[in-house]
Amino acid sequence: MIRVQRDDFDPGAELDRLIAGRHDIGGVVSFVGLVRDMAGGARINAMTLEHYPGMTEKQLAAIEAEANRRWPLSASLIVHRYGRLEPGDRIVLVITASAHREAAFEACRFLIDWLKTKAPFWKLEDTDRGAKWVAADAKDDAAAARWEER
Amino acid sequence: MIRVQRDDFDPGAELDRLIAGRHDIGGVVSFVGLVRDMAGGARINAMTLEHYPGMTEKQLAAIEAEANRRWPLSASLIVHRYGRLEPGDRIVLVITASAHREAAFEACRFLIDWLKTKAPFWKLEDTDRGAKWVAADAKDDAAAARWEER
Amino acid sequence: MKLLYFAWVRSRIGTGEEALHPPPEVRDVRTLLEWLKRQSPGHAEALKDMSVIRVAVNHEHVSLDYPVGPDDEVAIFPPVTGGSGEP
Amino acid sequence: MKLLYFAWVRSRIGTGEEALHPPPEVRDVRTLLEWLKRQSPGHAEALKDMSVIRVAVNHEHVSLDYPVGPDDEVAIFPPVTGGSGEP
Repeated sequence: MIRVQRDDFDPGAELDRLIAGRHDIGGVVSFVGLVRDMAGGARINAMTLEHYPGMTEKQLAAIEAEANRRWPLSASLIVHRYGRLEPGDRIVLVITASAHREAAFEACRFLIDWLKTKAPFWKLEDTDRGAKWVAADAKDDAAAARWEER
Repeated sequence: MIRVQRDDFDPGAELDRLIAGRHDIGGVVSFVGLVRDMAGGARINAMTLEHYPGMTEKQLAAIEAEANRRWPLSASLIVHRYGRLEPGDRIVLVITASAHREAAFEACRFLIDWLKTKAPFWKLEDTDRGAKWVAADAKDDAAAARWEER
Repeated sequence: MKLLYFAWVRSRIGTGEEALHPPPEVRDVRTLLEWLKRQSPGHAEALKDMSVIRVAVNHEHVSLDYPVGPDDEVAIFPPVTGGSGEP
Repeated sequence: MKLLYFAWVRSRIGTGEEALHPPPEVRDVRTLLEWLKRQSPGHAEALKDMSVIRVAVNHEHVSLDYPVGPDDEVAIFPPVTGGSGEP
């Protein structure tokens, strides 16, 4: 399942709902991404996430389907926020559940690596040095490239 | 922080408490281990986790300290249950928080791999073929061996 | 043709969305971008460094030689920076 | 010496804890285990396959040549199987 929303999410409630009544799941891995108060030496007051409605949902659904194709997942969830966020606020949630912990770990990391390089979101940081669009990080491209199938 | 307890835990509440008020955390990885209803082709009715009080706490604290030595973690938590558990019940929770998602993922996986091979817990499965002590899995030893420092 | 702009491409062009009617010689993403640059100083400024320009046609990431036509929705934006707040 | 047994070592020996006074020739884990095997048929049964026996002295995993004395807490158990329920 995927969701793109302005509102906050509750990681514990999402996890409970995702695996409710399931007795075939051995391990659940969750990733919560948060807004940090520092970036590149500048203090962050807030961050605004812009996205491309329509394309975002398609991309997240495609990435989730790809993870389910690659690993034997029992359940998965991606929730991504947009709009104005402050330090400490949650940005993104990825949950992967599987009979086996290895599949859950790998799939969760795959999803967050791809989200950072493929999902159409852009971050505008409001720092003590002014507002600035965040540039893509070569480290993220490298992390995503690890998952390219040859 | 580490805890060994008979009672259930609430992964969402634990996560909230662990990172409350922190603005320096970029990513939080959580692992929840659950009781499955099948093991080796047999149906599980329940599972009883025995442990070695005193040694368990020392081992968990040592493993957590080792993870904090290896990765730049902002916060970490291990909660492990003992006693009688049924399919779908939570067994173990590992949470690792860091400025960087890679450190959080690596440390979380390191901790659960080590818990399975070093922490003094033993599982007695009550299956439809009778009660049986679970044998150690060579796959778990291999997973833990990945983390040996050379 | 429906054009969408995001992030600093949007702010440099000055709008997030416009309907344009490129001439027939605009057949693919490359010729579209070259034509767009000539539409205003804002367009020229936004599209001057093609190494940081990404394009999606009808919600799919595409390369410069991808064909475009009058009924397409074409989005132009910088490399994406979603996911978590960690570096 | 305080002896603790866990999992099927405990159930085969028939108790989880006992205080024993091994003779002076018991100096390390290896000689302790050999001596314990002679204490009862249950001890012999529990300790017959040493490949699946693990020992901790005063809460630390140790090997067969680790020294033991009268004031030690020695725990004997099978390989651990904690962590999650997944295989």
